[in-house]
Amino acid sequence: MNFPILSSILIIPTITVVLILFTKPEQKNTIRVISLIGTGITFLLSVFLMVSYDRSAGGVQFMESVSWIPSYGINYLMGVDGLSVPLVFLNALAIFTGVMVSWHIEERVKEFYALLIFLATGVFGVFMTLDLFFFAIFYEVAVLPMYLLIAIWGSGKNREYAAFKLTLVLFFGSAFVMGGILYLYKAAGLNTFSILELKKSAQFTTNMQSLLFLLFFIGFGSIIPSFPMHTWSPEGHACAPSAVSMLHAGVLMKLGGYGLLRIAIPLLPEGLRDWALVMMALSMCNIVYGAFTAIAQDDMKFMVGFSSVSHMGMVLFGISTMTLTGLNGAAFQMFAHGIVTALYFSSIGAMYNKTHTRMISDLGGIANIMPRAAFFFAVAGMAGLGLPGFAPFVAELMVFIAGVKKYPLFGIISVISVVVTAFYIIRCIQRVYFGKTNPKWEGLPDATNFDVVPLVMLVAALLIFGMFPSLVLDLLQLETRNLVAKLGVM
Amino acid sequence: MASSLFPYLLLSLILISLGLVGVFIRRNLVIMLICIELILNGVTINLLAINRFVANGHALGQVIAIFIIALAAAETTIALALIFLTFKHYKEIDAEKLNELKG
Amino acid sequence: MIFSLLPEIFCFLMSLVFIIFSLKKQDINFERKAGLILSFINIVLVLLTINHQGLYFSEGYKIDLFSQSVKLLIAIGLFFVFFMADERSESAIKKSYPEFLFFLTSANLGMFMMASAVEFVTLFLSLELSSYSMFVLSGFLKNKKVSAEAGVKYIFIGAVASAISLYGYSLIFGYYVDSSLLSMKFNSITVTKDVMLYIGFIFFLSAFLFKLAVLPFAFWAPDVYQGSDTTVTTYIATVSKVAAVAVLLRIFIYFIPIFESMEKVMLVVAVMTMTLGNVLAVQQKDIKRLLAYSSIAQAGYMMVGIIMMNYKGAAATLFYVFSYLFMNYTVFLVADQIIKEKGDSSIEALRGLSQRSPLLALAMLLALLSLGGVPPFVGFTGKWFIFTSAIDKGYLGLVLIAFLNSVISVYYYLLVARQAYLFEPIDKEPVKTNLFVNLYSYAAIIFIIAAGFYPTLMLSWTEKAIKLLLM
Amino acid sequence: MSQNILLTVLAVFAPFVSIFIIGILTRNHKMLSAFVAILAISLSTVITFYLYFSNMQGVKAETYYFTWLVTDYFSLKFGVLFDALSLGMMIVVCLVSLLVHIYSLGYMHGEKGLARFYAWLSLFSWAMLLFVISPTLLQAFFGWELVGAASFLLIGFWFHKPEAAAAAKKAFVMTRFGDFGFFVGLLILLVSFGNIDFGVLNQLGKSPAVNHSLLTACALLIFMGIMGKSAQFPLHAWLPDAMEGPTPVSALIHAATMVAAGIYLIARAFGFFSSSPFAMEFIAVVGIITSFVAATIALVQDDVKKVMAYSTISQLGLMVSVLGAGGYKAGVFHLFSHAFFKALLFLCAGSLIHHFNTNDMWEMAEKGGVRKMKITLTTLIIGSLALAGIFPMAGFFSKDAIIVAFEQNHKEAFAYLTMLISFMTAYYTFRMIFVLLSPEPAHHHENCHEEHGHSEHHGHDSPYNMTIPLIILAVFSVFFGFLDTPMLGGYFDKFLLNKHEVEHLHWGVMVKSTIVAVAGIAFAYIQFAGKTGRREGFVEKVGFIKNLLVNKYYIDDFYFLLVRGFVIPFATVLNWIDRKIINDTGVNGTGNIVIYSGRFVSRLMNGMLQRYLGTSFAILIFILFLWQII
Amino acid sequence: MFSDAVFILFWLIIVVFAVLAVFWHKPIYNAFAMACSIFSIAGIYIFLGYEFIAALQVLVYVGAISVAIIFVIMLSPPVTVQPKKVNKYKVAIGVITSFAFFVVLFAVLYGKFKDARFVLGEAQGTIKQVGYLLATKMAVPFEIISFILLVAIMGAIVLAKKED
Repeated sequence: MNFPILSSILIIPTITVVLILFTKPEQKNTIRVISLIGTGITFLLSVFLMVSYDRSAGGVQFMESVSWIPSYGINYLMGVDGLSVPLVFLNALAIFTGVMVSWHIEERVKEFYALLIFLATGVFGVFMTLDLFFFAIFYEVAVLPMYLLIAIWGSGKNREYAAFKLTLVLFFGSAFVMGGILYLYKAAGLNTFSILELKKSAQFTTNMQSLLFLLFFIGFGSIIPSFPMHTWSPEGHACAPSAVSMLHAGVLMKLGGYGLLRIAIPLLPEGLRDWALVMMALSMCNIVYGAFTAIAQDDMKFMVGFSSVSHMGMVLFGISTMTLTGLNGAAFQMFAHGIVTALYFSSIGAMYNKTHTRMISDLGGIANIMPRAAFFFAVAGMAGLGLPGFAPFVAELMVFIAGVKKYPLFGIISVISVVVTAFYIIRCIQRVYFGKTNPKWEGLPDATNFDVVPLVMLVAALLIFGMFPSLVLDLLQLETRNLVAKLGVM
Repeated sequence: MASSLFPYLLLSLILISLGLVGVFIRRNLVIMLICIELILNGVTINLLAINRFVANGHALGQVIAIFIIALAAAETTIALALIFLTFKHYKEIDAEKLNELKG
Repeated sequence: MIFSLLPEIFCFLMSLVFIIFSLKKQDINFERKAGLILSFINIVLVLLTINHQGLYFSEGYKIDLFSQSVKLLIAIGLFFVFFMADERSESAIKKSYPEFLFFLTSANLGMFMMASAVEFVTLFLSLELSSYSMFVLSGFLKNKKVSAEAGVKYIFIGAVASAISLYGYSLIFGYYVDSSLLSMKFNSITVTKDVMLYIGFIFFLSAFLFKLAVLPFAFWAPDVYQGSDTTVTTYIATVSKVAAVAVLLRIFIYFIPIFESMEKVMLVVAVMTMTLGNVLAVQQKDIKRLLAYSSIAQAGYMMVGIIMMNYKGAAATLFYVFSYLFMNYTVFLVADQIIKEKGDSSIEALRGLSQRSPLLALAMLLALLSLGGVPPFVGFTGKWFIFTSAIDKGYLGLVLIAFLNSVISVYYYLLVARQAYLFEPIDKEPVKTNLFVNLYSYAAIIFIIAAGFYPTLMLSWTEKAIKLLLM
Repeated sequence: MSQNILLTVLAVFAPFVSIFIIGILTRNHKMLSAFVAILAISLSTVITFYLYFSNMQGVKAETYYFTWLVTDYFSLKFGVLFDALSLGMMIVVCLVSLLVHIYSLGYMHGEKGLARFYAWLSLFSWAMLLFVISPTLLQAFFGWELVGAASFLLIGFWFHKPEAAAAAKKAFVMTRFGDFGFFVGLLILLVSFGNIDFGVLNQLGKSPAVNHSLLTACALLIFMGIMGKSAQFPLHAWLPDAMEGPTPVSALIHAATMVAAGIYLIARAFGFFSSSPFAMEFIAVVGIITSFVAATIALVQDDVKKVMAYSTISQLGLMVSVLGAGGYKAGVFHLFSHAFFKALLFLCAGSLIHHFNTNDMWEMAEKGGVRKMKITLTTLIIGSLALAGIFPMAGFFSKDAIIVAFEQNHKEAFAYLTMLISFMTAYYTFRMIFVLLSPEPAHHHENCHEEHGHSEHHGHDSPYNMTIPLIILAVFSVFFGFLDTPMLGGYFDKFLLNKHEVEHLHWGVMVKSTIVAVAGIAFAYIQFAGKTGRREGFVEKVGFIKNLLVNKYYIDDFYFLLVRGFVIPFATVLNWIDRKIINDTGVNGTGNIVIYSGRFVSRLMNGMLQRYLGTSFAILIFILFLWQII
Repeated sequence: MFSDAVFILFWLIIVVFAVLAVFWHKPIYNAFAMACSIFSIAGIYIFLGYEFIAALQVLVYVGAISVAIIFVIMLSPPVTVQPKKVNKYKVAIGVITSFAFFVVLFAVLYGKFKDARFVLGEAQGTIKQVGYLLATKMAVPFEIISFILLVAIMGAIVLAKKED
């Protein structure tokens, strides 16, 4: 066996967490540096992973398999394919930049970093494991620390409420995921939780697929978040500290889409066919309704939260088209939206650190005093509204192409969101950053050079993957082709 | 009459039902205890009658009956002690007054 | 033979030693140390006999890995509980310290025998032995009103439950004039779908359901947990549940044909239990009361595994009980530190614990989350196994309800955890603890995570035990 | 990859590199950044001119693709389309851009964010060139959106001015609204025909297999984008507001290049549009309406830049209209010539504004000294003459070409309307000139000297880096028109259409249009020349017309109402639904069910021993019955 | 016939005293009624042929338990009887569930045992057998019950003992 790179990606953050726990709480800088080094190594590993993944071979690579619980057919089965490699990279990027973004946090640094990195570990696990048991474990590990992270380090008086709602809705969803996984296990009757095995030899009747898909759809839909269960997301974003919002919107929401693409669709293609219309209808709500609701928000993070709802709707919309382009678009949208939201939240955070308010109506003319923060928000906004050259454009283009082809009317309706998104983003930029500076904010310092580093990294990622989407899309396509083959010629 | 099984079972059933009613509605703890004794007696009757009917030669029913009686004694002892303790605190032995723990 | 029975014999002797202590008042520290040493020897003895097998006392007493594993847990629980009763305990306990230890030990003896008994009378009487000891224990705080109230409630509900249970047995008696579970096990295949038998078994179960605090006999739990001393509560909540689960596992597995016909009924009961526990726990302000409701809910989960009546379900349940003991004990231990310090068992008393004593707070947090079934902690893994066995029988709805229930439970567990983590403490003084508490906390943290992530060792143990039980 | 393609790519990406050099390396050095940007755009310009001169005698169309990404059944590809149209447009873009870059050195002198300004200018140049060379509609959209973003950034360059910020927003959102149509049309085309290049696109209509109503729909949708970008009625309202940006930006983006992108796109996809008669008709009508509306509004504007903005809209409308009428060459020719003289006019206006610190022509006149700015004034008049369409300026020839095109395509009504518009154009242009040339109040002159100590070069002209671009553009404005005359052998036709027969001059049209233009100037002279103080022209004297025009036909109010009265309330209502119904009732409600049911059930737990017993036993009995049920 | 008559008499006495024991409103009378009822139950045991149990019944129940109960009642000073509000819910649920219980089991038992008969006076489980069983198979339970009694005694002492 070669160097176990996947386990290293999992273990290094874990070791970081343990090291942090054994550091004295007073040594704040030590803790920060430990976190930075740990996540930095992970980031490098993930870059290495992305580079060294053999694109011509495709399929699952870097497999590691250890028999774990033999009587339940559970294996410690790690492996990445074209779908997971970019997401691993995304997560590594988000946590690495997240650590830097939260450098300013002074309160209970130790716990904060421990929880933050623990959260990222869970996400890594979800993206890398191929065993449903471990999937379930990591899935909730990724959700769990959110409560404390938001409730302790969050902002606003609603933060506890938001944290509770977030945690509970996500657990509510995961209850369905768990039930689905178990029922899948039973229905397959192979006494294995390995996704690979199940993919290879499990047979499900159409009714069973439909039922199971519904379970997964409810479960993953609540984290994506799909329309009626989306309300946790804007509130959660709004109250969370920047780094947490980044990880949360940037990576955590992707778990839902990833779960659908990883488990539900390859195993239950018939189920998708049954529920595609419902999924499409809900995603329409997400896309259009989310965008319109974002207009009415006064809190910038709320606005970004609703924009996330809108954009994640595109993931669902892409999936519901059941075409290669749609799935590509959905997968790419997950990746691209991750970077954009990370940028959104980190740039809002860079401003919020100084102003301590995010109310659009309170702010104004921030660009005069904090040109850097303003610049990065503008870049994020431009990327978010689908400006060509940035990664999200590619994703939206593919989703819309597939959408217009499959559901012409609804596809066109969903394009309205492009205008609406432009409206609220630009309106926000105008009202927050442009105009005369409120004397209240006069003299606040801009983001420092160090603060800018993570932002620059994210912008670079946005540009690189926007200009050369093939870097990621080729990887994603390795897997989406298989999915489409499973779905059959539609 | 005395040689058919059912009257015995009916008697035991009546005793148990009466005991249960008493336990459910009488507020005096001692009377509740008395009712539990009635239930236990009903059980014993049932057990012995069935034993007599299905397994005449078997002493098991009797042995169990003995144990039940002994258990009842032990139980009464502890229950009375606890009732006594309650009385010391509450100055009465009303089951409905024991409601400091609730919710 | 004698050697296999050493734990029971030792336990008996131990209780006698405490009676002797009670005759002449000793120094409390001496008594405590003696108790700890003795209970530790108890654990060692169980460990020594862990692989013993045999059928004793006219086939009425079975020693196998299953019974010995349960005994090990019970012995460990006793040791833990002894540790909790220290010099900071209530004055009533300190005044009658040897007696207190005596009752714990006698209850323990009863549970030991419950774990091994395969004969009805032995089983029932050992259950009563442990119950009666605990009736006394729950009323032990003589200077407290609530303690007496708890004792009265406990004993009356217990007495009714056991009387009904006896009535049920007397109905079963009409079919099997035998008290050996082993021989009944082989007879039970003949008659199954009979109303009287069904009623008999339902009634018969009530004493055990009472012990496990499952509906219909679950209502005592909150009041008794709240009213009793924390030590006693811990004992009731952890050790006595272990014993009850062991007994129920045995009964269900021995009477599979009968219980299969009422599987769905029992599942309804289990679901009602967990829902009731969770729904009521949400609004609790008192940590002990909250834990009582939570343990009702937990009992509901365990019932699911028990009702499955197969190898996987039983092994999973045993696994869950194993982990449950440690999780629940951890929470109680931490709560006990606070209650002893402040004399206040409300959740608010935990304010700022994470700053006063990060270790305790972390241990409690993990234990709570584990109880709530959050991965990667052991509680999740146990639940996963239980629900896997349930889904094997096709109960998807049940599993969904159970998972949703655990979502509710996460809510109220977080309500507790948030006091510890979110708020500033009133006084920043670290919580006074002793070495044991600290060591235990570390051990619990490691156990909860390690066993959750790598449950294989423990699972294979429980599977082996269940294999022997099924034999 | 041929040499032409390679050079084109180089020309396009020189500004692109400059963005990153400025952004990463030189962002803290103003002059260095400016130097980098100017160097890059000069490189582009030099290359473009080299390309032009090496292909002077007819361009062979070349395309080159590389695959950007492949998905499903089509590959999205980028490429270069090198032909006469793109080369011509590149020349215009590069040249104007270069001149504006240089001009800005003077105009933006001492500006704090100069590095940023040049970065954005580079961004714009890159995006515009990318658009120009695009061989596919998708790439065109790509560039199209990017120029929109650059325009947003440049309009909002002085973001501390609330008006500028609002204008930037308005520009972006309104063009984006148009882009919605473009995007949908593009998507439908992509989905129906794959990612086809313009060559195929233009031939689509000829294929009988293609659904023509679909094509019409697509054409109209794409035209919606053009309406946004090229400021066609009713999506024109952003352009006048966009004048809040720095004047060089207005010259470059909102006069010469970006707003012309729509015209360029129609020209580029001319075959496609003309395959749908209805769409063409629609385009022609919208164009002429726009032109007329804008011209009328321009009659009453006091702000020099606003005058020019409306005149731009008006001219753009003419171009759109003539393209819609089928006059391909006329449209493109006017596009190019208009680019030069309108850029010139704007830069002159910039020079004036720079000098006077005001946009209002009356204030300028009051301050006096216009006459002393010799170069500016001369070039301004040249530009105005070109705009008015006076021989021998570029505008004369290109406008005549439009009228001729209308006539040739049997749209006489349009031709007459064009005459009317050019009358108005001449009128409002020279209204401005005459106002500026008002006799100076002598007393004011001294006051100015005393009060405005800062204006040291009062009475002098703007610096050289501003005037030289003016002169260059003036030269173009004067001589560009001759390209289309038989004097130069109909070079433009030859170059653009590869057509060798020389078109004769249309004397009748020339005479008519000259008369009209001169009449316009004469009217302006009567009303405005030689007087001081504010005065009203003949339009302002009619009350309701004045109101209508001053309020710009109430179109802004309509949009204001649309946003304030519909979009935002709609969003607020949705937000309310989201918070109150979905969140509070739906999501929290579910949670509350648990809590309330807990409260309800907790009545069982009232501490009464006997209730516990009774309930327990009731449940036990229930279980007994349950067996019968299940 | 005679035995039937006596049986019915005992039967009625038991029921009547049981009713009194449950519903009488003076604890001391309740206790007495219970004692009488239990005493008569011993008679029923004799009908069944279990004389030893009957004796034990009399000894333990009447001799010990009843006395203890009466003792406690006597020890506690008379409680001032307040006008008590009847908890209707409690009474209703108690009566209804008990009645349901009675009906269900009556139906079941009647269906099952309505014809079951046995011969009086031929009880074979003798004291000897009981003793044998207690010494062999039931030895462990016997030990346990003794320990239970020990616990009970200890419990009573600990709980009832005066505070020092």
